[in-house]
This record gives sequence, structure tokens and C-alpha cells, in this order.
Amino acid sequence: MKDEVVHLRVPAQPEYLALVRMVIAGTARIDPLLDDERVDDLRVIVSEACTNAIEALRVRADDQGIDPAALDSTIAIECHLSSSRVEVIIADEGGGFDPDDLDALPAVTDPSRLRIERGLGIPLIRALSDEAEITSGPEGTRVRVVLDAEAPVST
Amino acid sequence: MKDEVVHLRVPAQPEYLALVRMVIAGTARIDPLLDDERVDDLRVIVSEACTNAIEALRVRADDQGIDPAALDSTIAIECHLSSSRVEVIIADEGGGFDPDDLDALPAVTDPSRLRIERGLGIPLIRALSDEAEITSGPEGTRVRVVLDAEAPVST
Amino acid sequence: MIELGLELTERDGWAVLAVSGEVDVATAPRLRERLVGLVGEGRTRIVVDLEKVDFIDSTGLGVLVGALKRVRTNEGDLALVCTGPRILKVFEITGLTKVFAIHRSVDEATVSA
Amino acid sequence: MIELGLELTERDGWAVLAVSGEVDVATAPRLRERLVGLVGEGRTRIVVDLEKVDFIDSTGLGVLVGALKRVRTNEGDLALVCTGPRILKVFEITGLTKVFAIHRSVDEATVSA
Ligand SMILES: Nc1ncnc2c1ncn2[C@@H]1O[C@H](COP(=O)(O)OP(=O)(O)O)[C@@H](O)[C@H]1O
Ligand SMILES: Nc1ncnc2c1ncn2[C@@H]1O[C@H](COP(=O)(O)OP(=O)(O)O)[C@@H](O)[C@H]1O
Repeated sequence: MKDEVVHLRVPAQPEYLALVRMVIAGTARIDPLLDDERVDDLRVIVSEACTNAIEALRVRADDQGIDPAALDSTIAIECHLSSSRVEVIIADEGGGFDPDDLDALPAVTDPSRLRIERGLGIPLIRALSDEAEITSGPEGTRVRVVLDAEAPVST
Repeated sequence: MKDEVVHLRVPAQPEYLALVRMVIAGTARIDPLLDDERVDDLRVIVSEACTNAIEALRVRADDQGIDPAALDSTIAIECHLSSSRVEVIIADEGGGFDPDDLDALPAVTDPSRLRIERGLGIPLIRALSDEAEITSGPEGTRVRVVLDAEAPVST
Repeated sequence: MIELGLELTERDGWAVLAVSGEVDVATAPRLRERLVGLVGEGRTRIVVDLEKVDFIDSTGLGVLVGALKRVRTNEGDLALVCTGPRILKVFEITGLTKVFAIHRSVDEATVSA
Repeated sequence: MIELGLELTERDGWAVLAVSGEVDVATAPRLRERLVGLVGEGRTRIVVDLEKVDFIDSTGLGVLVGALKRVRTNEGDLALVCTGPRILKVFEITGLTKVFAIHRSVDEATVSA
């Protein structure tokens, strides 16, 4: 079965995020498996995963009292194109976390929702993908998502 | 000294070329070291180097009587951003060649120039870069170019 | 440097901030700073016009939620203008369509709110 | 699939082929095929309009040189229209400004040539 892969590795810094989104969108369009809406979903997913990676690095650098850029850390992105789906893997070198131990978001009608300025990233990744898997440890985190060509997520 | 690197690896196939140009242009614009004209020069350089890589793979596949895609070969591109220059390395897994043994182009006024439909790639790479180095062997070819922020190539 | 356009105009007592470009972790701090600045100047009736935003992710949403909180604390209000389906989608999925008043135009936002 | 626009019109006995998009090893075969087809149909007075080309590399240049050779063999001619500095630059560096008649407009190309 066809599996063409585009690998990208960038410094774990905010200014590379737009580039990552551009590459992912450009790759997904090489074989037009996904329609424009799903390509946009993929841009959000990848942006969320990379933002978390950058944030994790910032935390690690703060702990060490240094500039995040001094860690020279990178984010590795793989985009697999097969004949029926697009699979993207985002891997970082941050300190990891327990993906099963995230606070649930308060219900949207709950007035305390207004307190939530964060915690939307992983819910978005899960909602916009057909398959999402997060593995994390002290060496880093790996987010794997799949978007199927056949089964568009409806909004 | 600052050295931020973007790594990209794509299948050695024509349909990935536009993506590679997009990434290189996008990377060069992260730190606006180069003006638009020089970013365009870089797009041409990278396109020429990748075209040669794809062509080398096609030759190798023809020799083996198979489809080039079946070789599963990739092109690796590195783009280094320092504070004074952009350095790009394009490496392929083709059969290599002797860069010092290329036919010189006939003079432009020579009527035989019309016979030349090829052989313009490497001259363009050299003309558009401030520094160009080609190393090649049976395991593959590596093209390294530098564009200085300070010394624009005049046309 | 990724560009984020921030253009401030005035409409019927509302401060209208038109945002253009991509709002992510690289650019959101500039949006936050601008919104915090407005509230600091006592401008607590704010419309954020997202019509020219090509991309927004949770970092951008977080800045908007933070600003909403801030204006409400100061007895003001914050309304959004957004019709683009790709931008609306992230508000919908995160449930923020129920938190923000989202209007189809600046006119609608400044009249109805 | 990368798009390459190829639009054929007719002007004073010239076949005018307006190319748009990026001409590289992925798209050049389509341009070559079209030009070979024209010559095959006996259309040997050709203007290739490059005004809407965003990118061209040596593969694209090679196709144009090949077409020029082909029309000349058939006692025809091939002229280019190009004013964009980024496209002109590759013609200049490769010396092809001396091989092709490069005009500033389709009008100029079809009148003067
Ligand atoms: N790649 C990662 N590395 C380390 N921690 C992470 C990573 N991704 C997520 N986390 C943790 O999970 C939390 C929730 O992530 P998310 O839902 O994206 O919201 P936010 O990033 O806005 O907090 C983060 O605050 C962080 O503690
Ligand atoms: N990456 C490469 N691998 C193998 N051979 C190469 C490579 N790059 C260039 N060559 C050889 O050098 C020749 C000249 O290259 P170039 O100047 O780019 O012109 P063209 O590719 O149009 O022939 C090619 O025809 C090829 O034989």
C-alpha cells in the first residue's frame, strides 16, 4: 500500500508554527485526499500539538532558569499520505504529562467556563481528528492523529 | 552564534517540488535576512537541485527497469538560518556524477546554443548563490549553497 | 516575523479592533497586549472583528476569553464579528459560541449589543 | 496535483499560449505536450505569454528552447511575453534573453515579430 512521508523538523519556537501549518496543508493537498475543510482541521490540530510542545519546552527552560531557545530543542513532524488517509505525528522533547489526567472542561453553560483560558488544545485535537493517540513520558510527547479521506467530521 | 535549522525530507518525486520551494521560501522569511529577490533566487536553486535529484533517481530506476516511486527514495533538505546568512543543503540518494566534468555551455551567441535544452541547472545554482559546493559519489549527491544577507547577487 | 494586523476604529461608543492574519502562540501575545491596553484606557466596550483572520487556534481563543473576563469585571462587554466557517468551527467545537456574542457584522455587533 | 494554466487564443495569425502557475519538472511536461501539439497541427507561429507564471526553472526553460527549435525547423517562430523581473532573471542568467525574442506584451509580440 502506498505510504509517502514528508518529514519536517523545526526549532520548538513560536515563529516556526506558521511554517509547520503551511507544510502540513501543502502536503495534504499534494494528493487531494482531504477537502479544504479537513485540511483546515489538520492545520488546527498540528498548531495545537506544536503549541503544547513549545509550551512544554518553555516550562522546562523556566525550571532550568534559561532561555527556551538555549535548549535547542526541536519538534519533529511526520505526515504520511496513504491512499485513504492522512496520518500526522508530532513529537517533542518536552517533559511530558499524563494525557489521561487532564481536567475536564466545565460545561459550556457553567459560568466558571469563563475562567478557562486554557485546556482547549487537546479537546480540539480529539474533536477534529478521526483517530488521536497521545503517548507521553519524561523524554517527550508524541501525538498521532489520523484523518480519513472517507469519513469527514461533521460540525 | 545563532544557527536554527529546518529539516525537510520528501519523496524524490516531482509533485513534492512545489512544497519544497514553499518551505524554503517560508523558512527564509522567518528571519527576514534576505529580500524577496534573493528568496526567489533560493527557490530556483532548490528547485534545480531537487530536479537533478529526481532525475538521478529516474535514471537509477530506469537502469533497474522499475518505477522511480518503487525506489522509495527521498530528498533531504536542510535550511540553516544564522544571523548573517542562509545555508541550504540538498542531499539525494541518486547514483552521483562528477561535478567537475560537466560540459561547458556553448556561448550564448553560438547558434549551437539552440541545441541546449538541458545543462542549465547547475550553472543557475552557481550563478544565484554566493557560495555553492557539490559533493557527489555513488551513494548520492550533496549540494550546499549559501546566500549572504549582506552581499546581494546583482543581475 | 509573522504579521498580525490590528486596526482600531470607533463606532457608537464601541472600540472596534479588526484583526487580520493568523492568531497563534506567536502572534496572540500582541493581540492580548492590545486588548489589555484598551481595557486599561477604560475602553471596556469592545468589538473584535475576526473577519480577516485566516487562522485561530486555542491560544487565540484563550486571549479572547481572557479579554471577555476582563471587560466584564469592568462592567463592559466584548462582542465578536465572525462569519467565516473555518473560524466559527473552532468556536463551535470548544463550546465558545455559547460564551461569546458572535455577530455577522460590526453594524450588527454595535447595534444589538 | 499542481496546477498549470494553459490558455490558447489566436491573434493575427499567431497562436498565443498564456501560461499560469509554476513551471517545473512536475508541470513542464504538460507545457511541452501542448507546444508539441500546436506544432503538430501546423501552428508554427507561437507566442508564449509568461506574464502569469510565478516560477520557472531550467526544466521550463528547456521546454521553451525545445519548442523554439521545433518551430524554426518548421519555418515558424516562437516569441515570449514576459515583464516580471523574477522570471526575466533566469532568462538573463542563462543567456536565453539573447536566444528568445522577449516582448512586453502580446500586442508587441504579434506586431513586431
Ligand atoms: N506536548 C506536551 N508536553 C507536555 N505537557 C503537555 C503537552 N501537551 C499537553 N500537555 C499538558 O496538558 C495540558 C492541557 O493541554 P491543552 O488541552 O492543549 O491545553 P493548554 O495547552 O491550553 O493548557 C497542558 O496545560 C500541559 O500541562
Ligand atoms: N544530483 C545529481 N545526481 C546525479 N547526477 C547529477 C545530479 N545533479 C546533476 N547531475 C548530472 O549533471 C548534469 C548537469 O546538470 P544540470 O546542470 O542541472 O543540467 P540538467 O539537469 O538539465 O542536465 C545532469 O544531466 C546529470 O547528469
